[in-house]
Amino acid sequence: MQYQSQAVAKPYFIAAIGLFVGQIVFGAILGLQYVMGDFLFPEIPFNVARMVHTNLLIVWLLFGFMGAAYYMVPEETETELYSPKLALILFWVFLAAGVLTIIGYLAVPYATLAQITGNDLLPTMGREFLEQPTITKIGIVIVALGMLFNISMTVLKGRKTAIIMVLLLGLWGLAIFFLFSFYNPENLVLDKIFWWWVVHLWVEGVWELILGSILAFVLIKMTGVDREIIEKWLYVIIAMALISGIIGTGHHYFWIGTPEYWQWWGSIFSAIEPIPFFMMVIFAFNMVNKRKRDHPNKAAMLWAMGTPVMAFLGAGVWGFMHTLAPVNYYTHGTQITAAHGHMAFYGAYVMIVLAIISYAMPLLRGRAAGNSKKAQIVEMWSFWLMTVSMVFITLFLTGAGILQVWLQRINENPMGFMEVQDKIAIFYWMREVAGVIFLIGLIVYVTSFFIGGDEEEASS
Amino acid sequence: MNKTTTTKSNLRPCTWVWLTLMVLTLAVLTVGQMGLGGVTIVALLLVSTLVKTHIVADYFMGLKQGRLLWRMIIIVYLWIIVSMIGLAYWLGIS
Amino acid sequence: MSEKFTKSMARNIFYGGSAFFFLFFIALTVDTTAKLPERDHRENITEQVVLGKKVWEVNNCIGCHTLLGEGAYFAPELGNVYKRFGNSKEAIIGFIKSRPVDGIPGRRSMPQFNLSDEELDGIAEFLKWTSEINTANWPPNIEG
Amino acid sequence: MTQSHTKISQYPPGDFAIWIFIYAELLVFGIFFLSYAFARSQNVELFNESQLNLNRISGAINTLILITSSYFVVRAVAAIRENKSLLCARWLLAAIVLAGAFIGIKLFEFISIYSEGISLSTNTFYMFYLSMTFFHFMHVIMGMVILIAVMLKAKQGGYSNEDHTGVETGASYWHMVDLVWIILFPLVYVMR
Repeated sequence: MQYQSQAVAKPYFIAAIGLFVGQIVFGAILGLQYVMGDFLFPEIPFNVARMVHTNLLIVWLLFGFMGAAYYMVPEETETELYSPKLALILFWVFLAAGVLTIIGYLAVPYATLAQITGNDLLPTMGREFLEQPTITKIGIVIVALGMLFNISMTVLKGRKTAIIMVLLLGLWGLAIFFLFSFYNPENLVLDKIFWWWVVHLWVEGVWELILGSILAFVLIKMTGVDREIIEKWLYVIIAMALISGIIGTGHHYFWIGTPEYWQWWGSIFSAIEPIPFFMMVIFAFNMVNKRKRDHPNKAAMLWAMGTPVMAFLGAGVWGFMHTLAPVNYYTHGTQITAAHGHMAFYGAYVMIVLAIISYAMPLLRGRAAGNSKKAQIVEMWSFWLMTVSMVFITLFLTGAGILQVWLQRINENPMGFMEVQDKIAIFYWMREVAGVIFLIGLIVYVTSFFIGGDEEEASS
Repeated sequence: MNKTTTTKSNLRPCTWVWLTLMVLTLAVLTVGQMGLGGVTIVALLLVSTLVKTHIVADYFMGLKQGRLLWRMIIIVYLWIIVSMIGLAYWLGIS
Repeated sequence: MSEKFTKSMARNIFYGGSAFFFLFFIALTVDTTAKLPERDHRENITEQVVLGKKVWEVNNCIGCHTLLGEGAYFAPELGNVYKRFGNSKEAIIGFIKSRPVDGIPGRRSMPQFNLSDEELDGIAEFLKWTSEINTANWPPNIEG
Repeated sequence: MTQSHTKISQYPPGDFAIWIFIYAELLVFGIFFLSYAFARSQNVELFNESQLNLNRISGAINTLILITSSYFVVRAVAAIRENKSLLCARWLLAAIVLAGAFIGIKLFEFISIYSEGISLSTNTFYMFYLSMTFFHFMHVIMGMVILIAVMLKAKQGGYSNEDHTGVETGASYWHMVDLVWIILFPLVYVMR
């Protein structure tokens, strides 16, 4: 750690990991509810558990992104953070808002929550991923603006590297596109169109800028390759990501009442969406081959290398599999989508946050470069447990999805939804087993933070 | 000195390319105005398109000099596009 | 001789290309919203439909069901449920009303939301309106 | 000199970053062309009938304009290789004027189509015709912006025979815009 103010990243990372654990616990509950429909009913119905699962994911990733920003900005701009105090205040505000919201989901029926938080004044609740009460949404905007003010001021007074400009652009985009969550027209079709301006333009737009800049930062630090080369490729990759991804939004405009030309526009542009991910894989491995030093933090290296590979598989391959309109006609809204969503989110965003945590945490804890060998080995075990079980979750959900599409949509005598769900229960059981292994992997991951031993020396 | 002569000798083929492109375009227009269609006409149009794009890539874009790879990407691309269009038109007939 | 593959050119392409394609996306979106009235039949959005959408939202129905294919995949698609239930609002209302409070042993069950008659009518009207949106022939069959 | 020679053979003319962009753009246009061709094979009559409604003459004139504009850009590159900055800027200006003419004619075409009440949603043929030509139209505008930037810099003597990568970069992009139109014109306006 070169700058004192980088220390504010630490609580953000710790909170991220804590909420991650919560997310996975609820994921396991959901998986069980798929096969034991009355599990925890009516105390925690499926919709509540799912809301907790997805909202925790978003919130902990945001904690991770913010922590990454607070860690990276001082080091890149070569100046202390504008206001470390503000960063800490915002941390507590965001954590309190997040925890209170989750408690609200679990403690009272959703309709009651809507009522007591004044949803009638500005109705924004009850839409997928944007279930947060309106006041929580306002809180998110305030926290985001506070953070943006803080890091923008820091960047203004310091060195402006490409990595930091891309990160800043990504974070600003994140805040700006979130504003569309306040637009909730009475017309469902319009609602859906602009709902995607948050969801798609986040995960297949501005979040990719954040992903790219964190990956570039970690690669510079770990491989010692020339900044010029890494930043050049960063620009090329994110250019490809936005060129394909922005109009690629069209792959969500096939069947929601939008004009039919989107079937062409959406298909054509999302067909090239895997390219930036493929370039990212080539890029990351090339940089590692050209490395000028062997960084002692092998675990962080593993996460950093795993990110592009899993992002390419999850977002690129699994996305492409069902993105073309004629295929999507049959797969839209089935377990295929769930399969893609799981691996894409894990590969692209979970892993990059874990990569920066793995790189930064030892330094934040005052260690020279990396954790002890023992701790790193445990962390690498958790990498493989989580990654491999995620691959299996994805495969089982894909199997469930293919069978579902066949029985419910393509078959000459289509079966009803619930009947099909019974037929594919075996896949859900296997998914649940893989999910439990993922949870074990996560426990191993958390354990790795408590393993001492001789820490690694910084390399020469 | 050397440089100037290369430039001059590069320019002359480009002028010819320009004239060829103009003539071929007028030919395409004539075909269109006569409302012609069918296998032979489509084949001729595709060949002329291939020729035109080929010389734009080689001379205007200057891909003829330099590494073969960059040129081949475009050439292979053009062949694929043109032949696939031909295939699609053929499918449309049968 | 200057460098032949420069960071500044890559940066220009990133900013220029992104802005270009974003503007294009906005142009398409403008065209889409202009064309929308023919497809969403917004003239049929009555007060009941508006209330129905609100009931849909504050009970987090999307947390289990899909609507036009978006949502959770735990319970049936509802974009065409009006048609699946034989073009009957009563069937929808009857189904929602009859959900057991304690669920069904061993099986998935929709919670009992204790909706008022007005709310029930709203949600049924909302689902009826939704089933009439021109969705390019999706879903492939009545099962959703 | 030797160094610049090896560099030239290493990469195509211009900054390599633009070539990544060019290849990506060609890919998008290529998928569009093939989508058009295969969509047509499903519905030959509709495509043939709608095609007759297009203004072939203005399409051909626009082709001639773009080709000539491209040739002017070739002359501009040749000029800067001989260290003639002002001549280079003048050729670029001529190319830009032609690009403006292209845009004018294309706008006229769009307006007459629009006044017939035709839009992206009219039928599959018009969906493709409007999508592809408008997409290309936007590229012409972007190419114009690039050429203007290059011209202004050339005017101020910002390039030389030793260092003119910027001119080549703009030229390469402009030739790509031309290349795409050379395929687009016969495909959409003529082939039946």
